[in-house]
Amino acid sequence: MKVLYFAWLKEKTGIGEEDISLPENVTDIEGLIGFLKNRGGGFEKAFSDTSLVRVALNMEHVQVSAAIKDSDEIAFFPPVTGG
Amino acid sequence: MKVLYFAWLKEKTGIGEEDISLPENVTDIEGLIGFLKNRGGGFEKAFSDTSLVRVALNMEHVQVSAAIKDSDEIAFFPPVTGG
Amino acid sequence: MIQVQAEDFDIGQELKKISSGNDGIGGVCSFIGLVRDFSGQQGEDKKISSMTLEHYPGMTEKQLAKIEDAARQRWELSEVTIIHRIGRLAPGDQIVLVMVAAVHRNAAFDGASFIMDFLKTQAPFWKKEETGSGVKWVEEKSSDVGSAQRWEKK
Amino acid sequence: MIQVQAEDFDIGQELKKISSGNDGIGGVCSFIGLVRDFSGQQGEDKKISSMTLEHYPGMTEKQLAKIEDAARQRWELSEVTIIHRIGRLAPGDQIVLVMVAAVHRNAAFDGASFIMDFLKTQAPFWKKEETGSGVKWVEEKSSDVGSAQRWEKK
Repeated sequence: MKVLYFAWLKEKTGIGEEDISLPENVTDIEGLIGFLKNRGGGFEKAFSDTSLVRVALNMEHVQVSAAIKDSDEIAFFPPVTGG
Repeated sequence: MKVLYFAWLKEKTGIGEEDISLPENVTDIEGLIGFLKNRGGGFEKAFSDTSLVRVALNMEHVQVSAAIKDSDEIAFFPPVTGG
Repeated sequence: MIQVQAEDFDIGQELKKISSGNDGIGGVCSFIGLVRDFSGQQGEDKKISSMTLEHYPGMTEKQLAKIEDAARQRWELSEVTIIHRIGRLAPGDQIVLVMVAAVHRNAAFDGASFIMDFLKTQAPFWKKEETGSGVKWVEEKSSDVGSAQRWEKK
Repeated sequence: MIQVQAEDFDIGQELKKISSGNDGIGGVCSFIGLVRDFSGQQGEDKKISSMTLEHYPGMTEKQLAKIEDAARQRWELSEVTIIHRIGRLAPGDQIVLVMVAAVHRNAAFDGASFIMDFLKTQAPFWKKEETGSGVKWVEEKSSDVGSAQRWEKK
């Protein structure tokens, strides 16, 4: 699956985009966040307060309870501030 | 007093502007309208249905009950349709 | 800035006038009214060949200034531009520009909408439409009266 | 027309694009958002030297198209133009243009205001401000969330 990071999540994780295989036992975005946090370092910092993090699944805004599969594109970012 | 006519009131009366002396016994705009109607012809036609006529006294919208004096500027016109 | 003129105007230039050197402005809302190519009067639907705008010089400027003042008392507005054309216009021509700059977006939107509503009901302009069946003064629209009344209820 | 671009835009040209040859349009409401010269973050009031806009390519266009569709379902709109800039901007620079043409004035005003509100809360753009005290990501404004919620109540 493709995972993207924007704004300060990109800065904290140090990457904008990565391809990962859906980890075992992970079925939703909340599970994916747990998996990413376990990497430690920048990832742990980026997801330390998930109330600040917003998620898109295949370019649609979703909640962290959304189910995911290996072919999905998932993006993490702060609340949007355009306009 | 200066009396002005706009849009179809100008067309019906045949004049855009005139200077008249405040007629005797006329104290408000309703009285002035009665005086003008008495001229007959285009004036009678212009004021035949006063529900279609709007009035300004010294460039402010007023009702026909507004009191007038000889130094005033009075304008008659249909409802405005700008913009 | 309030202007009644026969000449056309350019929205880009008007925007530049109010925004250049004024970097505290967050947003600018503009409305442009155009001459439509059909007459919507009394169920008619006739092609318009021209429209002529008459006004009451002096009273127009006075009423527009009052409307601008009322908008500024209601919202915090940085800049207000009102340009209204008079004379003979063709379908597609610009009639009116209302441009409102403000620190906050909704003040700009509401201010411009408020000014348009009262311009429509208070500023002494009259439109005459020329169609295939002759020349006719445009009648007051009840929807314009209703739109202006929205602001009184609040 | 939806466009995400680094280049600046010209409101006059965009107006011409949607209005020329389209004489049935009665009014056009436009909103332009500009880079303000001060940061309003958390009670700060610091001079901004630059602002950088990042976005999520693909999702941005998808979300803006959804917002335009929602507006068109709610009001009868003739034309909609949305242009949003990305990259590095300076105070006074134009960030966004929303332009809505409609037969009826209030549809144009409401449509443009609605699109701006949801652009602010749904379109994946992020602003980073550079001030004398460093570089900082702009935080979400509760007033923007509230402004978008207005439309749900109706």
